[in-house]
Amino acid sequence: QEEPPIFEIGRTDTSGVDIEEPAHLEPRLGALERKEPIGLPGLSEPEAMRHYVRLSRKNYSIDAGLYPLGSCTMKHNPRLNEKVARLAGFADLHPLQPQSTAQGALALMEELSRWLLTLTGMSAVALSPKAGAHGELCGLMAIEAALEARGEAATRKVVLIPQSAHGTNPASAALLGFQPRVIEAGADGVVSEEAVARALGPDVAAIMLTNPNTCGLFERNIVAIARRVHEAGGYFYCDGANFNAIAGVARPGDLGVDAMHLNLHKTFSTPHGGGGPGSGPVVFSERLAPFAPVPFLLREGEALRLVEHGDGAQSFGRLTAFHGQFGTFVRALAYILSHGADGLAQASRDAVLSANYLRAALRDVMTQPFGDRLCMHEVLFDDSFLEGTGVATLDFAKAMIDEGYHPMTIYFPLVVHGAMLIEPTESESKRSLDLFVATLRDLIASAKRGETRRFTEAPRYAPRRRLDEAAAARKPVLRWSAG
Amino acid sequence: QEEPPIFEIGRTDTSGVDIEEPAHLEPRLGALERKEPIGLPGLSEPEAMRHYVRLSRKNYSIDAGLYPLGSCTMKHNPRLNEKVARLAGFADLHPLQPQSTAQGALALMEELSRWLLTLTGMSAVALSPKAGAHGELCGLMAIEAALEARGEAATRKVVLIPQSAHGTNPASAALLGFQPRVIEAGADGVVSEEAVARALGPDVAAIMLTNPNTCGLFERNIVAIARRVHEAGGYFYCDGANFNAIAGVARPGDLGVDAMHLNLHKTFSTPHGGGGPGSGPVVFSERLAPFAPVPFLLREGEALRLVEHGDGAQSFGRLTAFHGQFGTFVRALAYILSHGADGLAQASRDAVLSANYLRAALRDVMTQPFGDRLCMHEVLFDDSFLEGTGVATLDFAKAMIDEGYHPMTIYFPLVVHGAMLIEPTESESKRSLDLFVATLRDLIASAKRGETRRFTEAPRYAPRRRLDEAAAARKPVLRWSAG
Amino acid sequence: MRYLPLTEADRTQMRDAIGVADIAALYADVPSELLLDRPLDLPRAKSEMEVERLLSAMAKRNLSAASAPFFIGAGAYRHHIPASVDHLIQRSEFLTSYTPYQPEISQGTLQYLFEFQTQVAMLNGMEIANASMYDGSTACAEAALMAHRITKRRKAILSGGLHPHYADVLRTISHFAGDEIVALAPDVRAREDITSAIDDSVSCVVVQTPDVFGNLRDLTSIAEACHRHGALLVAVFTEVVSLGLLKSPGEMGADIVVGEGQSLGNPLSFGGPYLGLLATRQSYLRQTPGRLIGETVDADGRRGYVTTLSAREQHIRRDKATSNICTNSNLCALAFSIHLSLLGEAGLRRLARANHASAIDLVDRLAGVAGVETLNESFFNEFTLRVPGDAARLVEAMAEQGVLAGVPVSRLLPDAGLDDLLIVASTEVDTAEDREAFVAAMRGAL
Amino acid sequence: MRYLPLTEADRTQMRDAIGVADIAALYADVPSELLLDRPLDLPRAKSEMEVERLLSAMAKRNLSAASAPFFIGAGAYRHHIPASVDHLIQRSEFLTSYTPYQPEISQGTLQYLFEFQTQVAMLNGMEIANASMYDGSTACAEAALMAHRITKRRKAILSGGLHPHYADVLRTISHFAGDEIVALAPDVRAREDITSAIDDSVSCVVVQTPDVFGNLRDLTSIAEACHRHGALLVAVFTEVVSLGLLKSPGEMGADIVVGEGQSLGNPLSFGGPYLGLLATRQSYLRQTPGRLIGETVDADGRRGYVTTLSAREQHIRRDKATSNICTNSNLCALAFSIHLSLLGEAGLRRLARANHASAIDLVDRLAGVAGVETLNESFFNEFTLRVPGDAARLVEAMAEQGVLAGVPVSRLLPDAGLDDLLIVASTEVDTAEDREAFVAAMRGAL
Repeated sequence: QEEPPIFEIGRTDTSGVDIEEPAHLEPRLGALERKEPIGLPGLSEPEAMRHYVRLSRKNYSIDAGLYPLGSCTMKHNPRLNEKVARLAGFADLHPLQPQSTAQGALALMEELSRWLLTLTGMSAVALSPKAGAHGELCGLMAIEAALEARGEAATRKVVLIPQSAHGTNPASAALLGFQPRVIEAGADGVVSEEAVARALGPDVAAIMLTNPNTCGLFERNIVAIARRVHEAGGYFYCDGANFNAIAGVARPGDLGVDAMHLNLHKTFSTPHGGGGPGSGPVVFSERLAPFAPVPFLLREGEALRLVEHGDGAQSFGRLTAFHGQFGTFVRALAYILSHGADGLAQASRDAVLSANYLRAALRDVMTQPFGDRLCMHEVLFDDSFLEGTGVATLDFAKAMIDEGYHPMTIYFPLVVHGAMLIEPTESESKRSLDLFVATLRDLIASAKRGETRRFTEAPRYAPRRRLDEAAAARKPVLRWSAG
Repeated sequence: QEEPPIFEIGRTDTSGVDIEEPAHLEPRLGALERKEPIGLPGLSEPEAMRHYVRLSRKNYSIDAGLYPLGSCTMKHNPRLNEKVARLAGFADLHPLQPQSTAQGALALMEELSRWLLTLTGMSAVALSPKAGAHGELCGLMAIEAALEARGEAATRKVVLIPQSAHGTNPASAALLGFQPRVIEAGADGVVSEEAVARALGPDVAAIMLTNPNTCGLFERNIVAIARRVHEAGGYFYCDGANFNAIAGVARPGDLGVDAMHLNLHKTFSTPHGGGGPGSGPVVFSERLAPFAPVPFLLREGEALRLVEHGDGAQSFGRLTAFHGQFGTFVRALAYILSHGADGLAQASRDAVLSANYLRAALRDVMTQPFGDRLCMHEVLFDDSFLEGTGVATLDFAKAMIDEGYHPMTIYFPLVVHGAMLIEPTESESKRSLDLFVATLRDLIASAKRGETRRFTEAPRYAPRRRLDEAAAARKPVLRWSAG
Repeated sequence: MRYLPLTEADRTQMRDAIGVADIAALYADVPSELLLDRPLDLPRAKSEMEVERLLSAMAKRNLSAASAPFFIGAGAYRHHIPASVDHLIQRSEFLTSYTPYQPEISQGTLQYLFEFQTQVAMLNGMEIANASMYDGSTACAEAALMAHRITKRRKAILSGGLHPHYADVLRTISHFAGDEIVALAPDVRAREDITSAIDDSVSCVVVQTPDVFGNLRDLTSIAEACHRHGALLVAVFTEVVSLGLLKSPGEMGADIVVGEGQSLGNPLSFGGPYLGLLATRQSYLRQTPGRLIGETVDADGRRGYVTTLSAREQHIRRDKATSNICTNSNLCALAFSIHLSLLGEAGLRRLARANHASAIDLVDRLAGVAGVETLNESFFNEFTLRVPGDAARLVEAMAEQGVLAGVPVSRLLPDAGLDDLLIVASTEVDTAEDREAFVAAMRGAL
Repeated sequence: MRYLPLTEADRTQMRDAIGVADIAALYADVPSELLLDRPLDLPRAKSEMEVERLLSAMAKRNLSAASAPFFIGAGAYRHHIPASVDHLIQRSEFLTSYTPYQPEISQGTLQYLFEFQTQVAMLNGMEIANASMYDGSTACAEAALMAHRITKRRKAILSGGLHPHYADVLRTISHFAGDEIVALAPDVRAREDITSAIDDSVSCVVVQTPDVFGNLRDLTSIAEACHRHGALLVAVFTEVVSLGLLKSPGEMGADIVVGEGQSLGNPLSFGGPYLGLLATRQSYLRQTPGRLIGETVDADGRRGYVTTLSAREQHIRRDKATSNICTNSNLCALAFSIHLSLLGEAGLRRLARANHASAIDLVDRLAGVAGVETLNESFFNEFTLRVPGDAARLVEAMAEQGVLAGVPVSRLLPDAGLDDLLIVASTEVDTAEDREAFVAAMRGAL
């Protein structure tokens, strides 16, 4: 059954909320009372329930199936997290109420900070960034503030970024007036010390690396690279999107990282919610710690205090209203305490094990751009194995939908032709991985047999077949209108 | 994707629950410790989540669509009810904790009782029955206890029951050693005073009537029938399954009812949960009130007391452990308070209006067994309109599944050939009713056009096609086993 | 009103389509003197916020287990319920569906019930189980009626360790159905001689283990005695978690096992809704009350599930039905089944051991309280104390100190002269501090 | 560990299939000196019960709005959220899905975002809206950057009524991006002359209404002044419910409207997650930051929705992107959209009137408190009091009496010399008793 938009179901005089209205009201609105109708449709509660339940059933979800999106870490989202985030003492707490009445919340933030710092081996943390990309801004701002303190902000305007980086990296750098300078990875898929050395210079503010990188490989030259960058007067920003491979196993601080964001909604499963909210706390090395944004926590004896203003210190300022995604902190801490340090390490190991298991189970029928070598928590294939079949990477992905799977990440990283990046995470059982392998092998065999239409016409069993994205962009219709 | 049973997914050494186990344990179990394996499969939490989410997606529900099951009253289930039932002060309360520590719960039961008694115009209520059928037992037991008090229990062993009654009515009567005696309804679909008079005698303990009856009609001779039954020394049990038509509009007490159960999970929407739990409080007339079961509530000044033992009074005894479906009482009261007396009456009126609207919209293409006359909150059709099409009532129902609808109640009441009993309830919008009508009209036209396979092969778009029920009954497989 | 989608304009249009002038015309069949011509003496509609406020205020007037050291059992037990259980049972598709009358679009419900039946049968060491009853007490009554049908006798013997509520329920139904009950005296120390009461007129013997006083009972010899006389053994439990650590009733020879399933997946909720479990032998299939789910195939040959053997049930067989039950406890059964699936065998055993350890710890701590005696030789997570003076008063006094201490036997058996007995339960939810608080409060109150 | 499905047996089999002897071999690329060879100084795994206990204990150390008369606003507001909203956003299919990169199996998310965009545009009287930002403050910063791109100027003027946090966020980003900010002095009574500050170098003027002090501001003349100078008017709100009662920013000539959407559907949650709203003119489409959802058709011609114009976005355009935002606030936007769908126009207007009435009632009650002055001539549900002495100390004193009284201006502007000002909000959630408790507590604390 089709589910029309609310504007075709609701009416402006219907409401699913009963509100006792004030008997008489003499407005004190100056001359600013609204006179015109808004046009907002209302639904009675049963109508709303049905509308949204029906919409939900048109979505794929990790609860209903494997979600092998490389670089996105779609893992199990425990319901305990949702439950504790809704405790009245957390959910019904105002960010500006007296800090003396919110010491439990501050203690929670302190405990989360302790975990994040210990897991990463870093010195300070900014909890306020609202998502990974916001964390990148935060980290780069701290770097720029440090350069200002050194008097080099005006001269160091270049940020080194590998071609394989997430789009947010160059976008964040550019937003702050940095010029991204691309560094190439070697034939082995990782950045070499030499490539970095060649790109370094007195104009370089920082390097932005993802490690493990977006090809699923550990940047094994990382320590040397960090040393080179530091020697050249730059800072090392690490994109933490892939922390899921090494949490509890190795510490970014030991790698020489100066700033790194952590995606609480990925690594710590808070969850993703169809596109957010996320949460991107940033950890800092000792060198950058003084420049961390407000607010930050101070312990004063028994009491915790959230410092909300610069107080003349070196903090680079405020990134957002209030203190960050507190509801997400509660969820992340529940997740972290549930695992413990041992469980987090085990989760990382299982994630890496599962990715390599898929690699081993598929390496005879799919192709790997950097040869058959160990991967971290995600495995990267390219489209060579589809050559001559008439099936493109996109078609292959869409055919997976008909088999009941969300496709892997495709066409990313950009450095690999027809990239297919698979991240199973530690949440899948072996049974689930085996079924996934069997499905992919069946599809590949089908492609090789020339059953092209199974791919080019896919998906056929989804709530929609392929959508005309070109038409959508050509003549954008961004809101409903009558008729 | 198919979802295998847990026994094919789980393993006995896997668990989705972490429990800190006692370090050392010297059991004090006598010689009764279990030595043999049980064989129970365990699922990690992500596996369990996926299993049950996937199973759920194979179900129809009121949240996802119209559920026009006559005599079952599938209406909107407000989530407020679920929320308040989970308040720690209700959900985490033990039935045997000191009553002084549960006065809020007793107050809730008192408030619910007040509403049920006022809405029905009766004198006393037993909250403990666990479902409608359990309420029937409760009512009949009170009747038998009253007869015992009169010394007539041995001689009055007959219960009059119309042919159109729910199966629970004769089953309940028989369970208590009563002989059901069938009374026929007239050509107009309702029971006449004369038919009752003919069946009455000194052997009659009671009459069990549903009003509105299962043909969707109001038993308009009810007052005279009640008078006759009372004059003959019998009692009037009213099956409250259809109270949804008259709640707030008319009171069973005014009709002469002596006992009636109320389905909190139907009329008061608590909800049905795929087959329970229900809740079937029974209201009593003054004549039966003294015989009501324990426990019952007494107010002693400021305090409420739940009387749990007969205390030498006339109570017929205990029906169940503890005090009934308390969690359901919370939900029902939330529903009732939300509606208020005005809202409940409006709901009844809307339910009746909607059923009649369907009747009016379909009467030219479907056939009504008792002529085109007003119905109450459900409308009854028969299968005459399908005559000659080769489509049976069952086929027609199954074809509705392919159109995205749960079928109506079919082949009930038994008195009507190929009965189709439709109850839209007050929860459907006019838009929803119109879509439903359009679908039925389309199906009827299709049947008349001779598109028989659309019906006989239906459903084709459901999680399963028709299931072999005969085979299931012939060689029952009631549990999973390996291999 | 937020739950009613029809607007006044809709109603007018609909009346026009029907051809009636006003809503009263739709009630033409109702004698006009019966139609309420004035508002009832009841409040009008309230907003969600207001209803929540009212009910929250009522909830706050109760001392909940969440806010006090808690040791009450005697038929209902506090356990930790995984958050995922409550989340899953609130899925719209589970919560707001009806009894699975249309199997093609009810496979979710049918499959979990099939899994539930299997779990219940496994746990009890029995061949089959039904798809749930209302609760343990009514399942127990159904078991006796079932035994009567099977043996064609009408006399049940009730152990003195049977939960008094269960005995009361059996007494009520037997009275009205004209069946005979022989109830043995309350048996605090599990010393009754039940076998000598069995003869060829007996339909069934109903024995609970752990019994209401917490004693564990070996059913083997009772089963043998029953079978010698053509009677059935009905085994009863109120704490299903105990089955993780105890020999199953089936192993001990029970013919029908019934019990309360609340402990898994279902909150205390002041007494309900709970779920009754009923398991038995395959050969008694057709005398089994309640709903049964069976495996079959669909028209395409795919495995599927249906409600089966409904010829036993009231909606087909009417006055010849094996019971009158219709709506049962599906959603509670789902909660039970999810919780048990999450536990698995390993988890259930750990949970049972944790419970047993809690109770042992409390018993050992109480050994130091003068004048208080633990009566049990064996127990699982519950035991009976003899206290100086009136146990009910003691419980009230301890409640005033914020400890919910247990169930005085007099609450269940007011006339048995056992006013100095207190039934105490301790589960995995208690902490050592809670148990210490219990001991301290008891010392303070004595 | 309950969240990890792999058993030791699985792990062994998988290692065998990969061809590695142990897990360390899988980390061969990591320099061995970097691998942790000892456990971190952190606790080990805990049961769900234990985690819940720990977090509940932390929660109980906070004085929640649920347990006290509550009057705090200043950018985040307490409103009643219908139970169905929270139920629906917890549907697995909403909660546990990713950004809708595969539209065929993401129509649920895409359609609700399309509906959300429409609702936001309607509310603000604007042509289009995006699919949400992180929160109001970051949306405000994005709006300024957007204005800079459109006008190709780099100077923003900030009204003295703008929420100080919002101004701070703008100051931070502008500093690093090299843009200019002219921030007017705190404007407690909405008397600033903003138009005279506008000249042809100005990219945008950022004005909030209701402003942080609760004053309502007519934007019409500011918009005219902006447009005369080729600048844009960025209108800001922190209380979206006010739009049910107030003239829309679009009607008053705003070019970009940004605001905080938390008030609808989202709990206070100590500051986040919230959601930023951003609406603007169709002509600025390609300079709009963030995700946009568009309507289109599928291969069968059926209406459907896709993420569109992503050529603006970072994952395609990288360093040329209109913003770096990727993950936004979808689930919060869903909560917002469901709540607003439930309200509908009629409900939103009633809700707004109820809020306004609450605030009026409190203002009127406070008129009787000696020494306290309400500064506002107009307000919606929030206003500013001048109190004798230090407002922060007053708030602490009232908190000790169990009343959460508002936000001292010094909390937001510590150096502005406005220590005697208190921002107070009153919404539909307050009862008359709550407001009376406020007055009593204030009298007691003064």
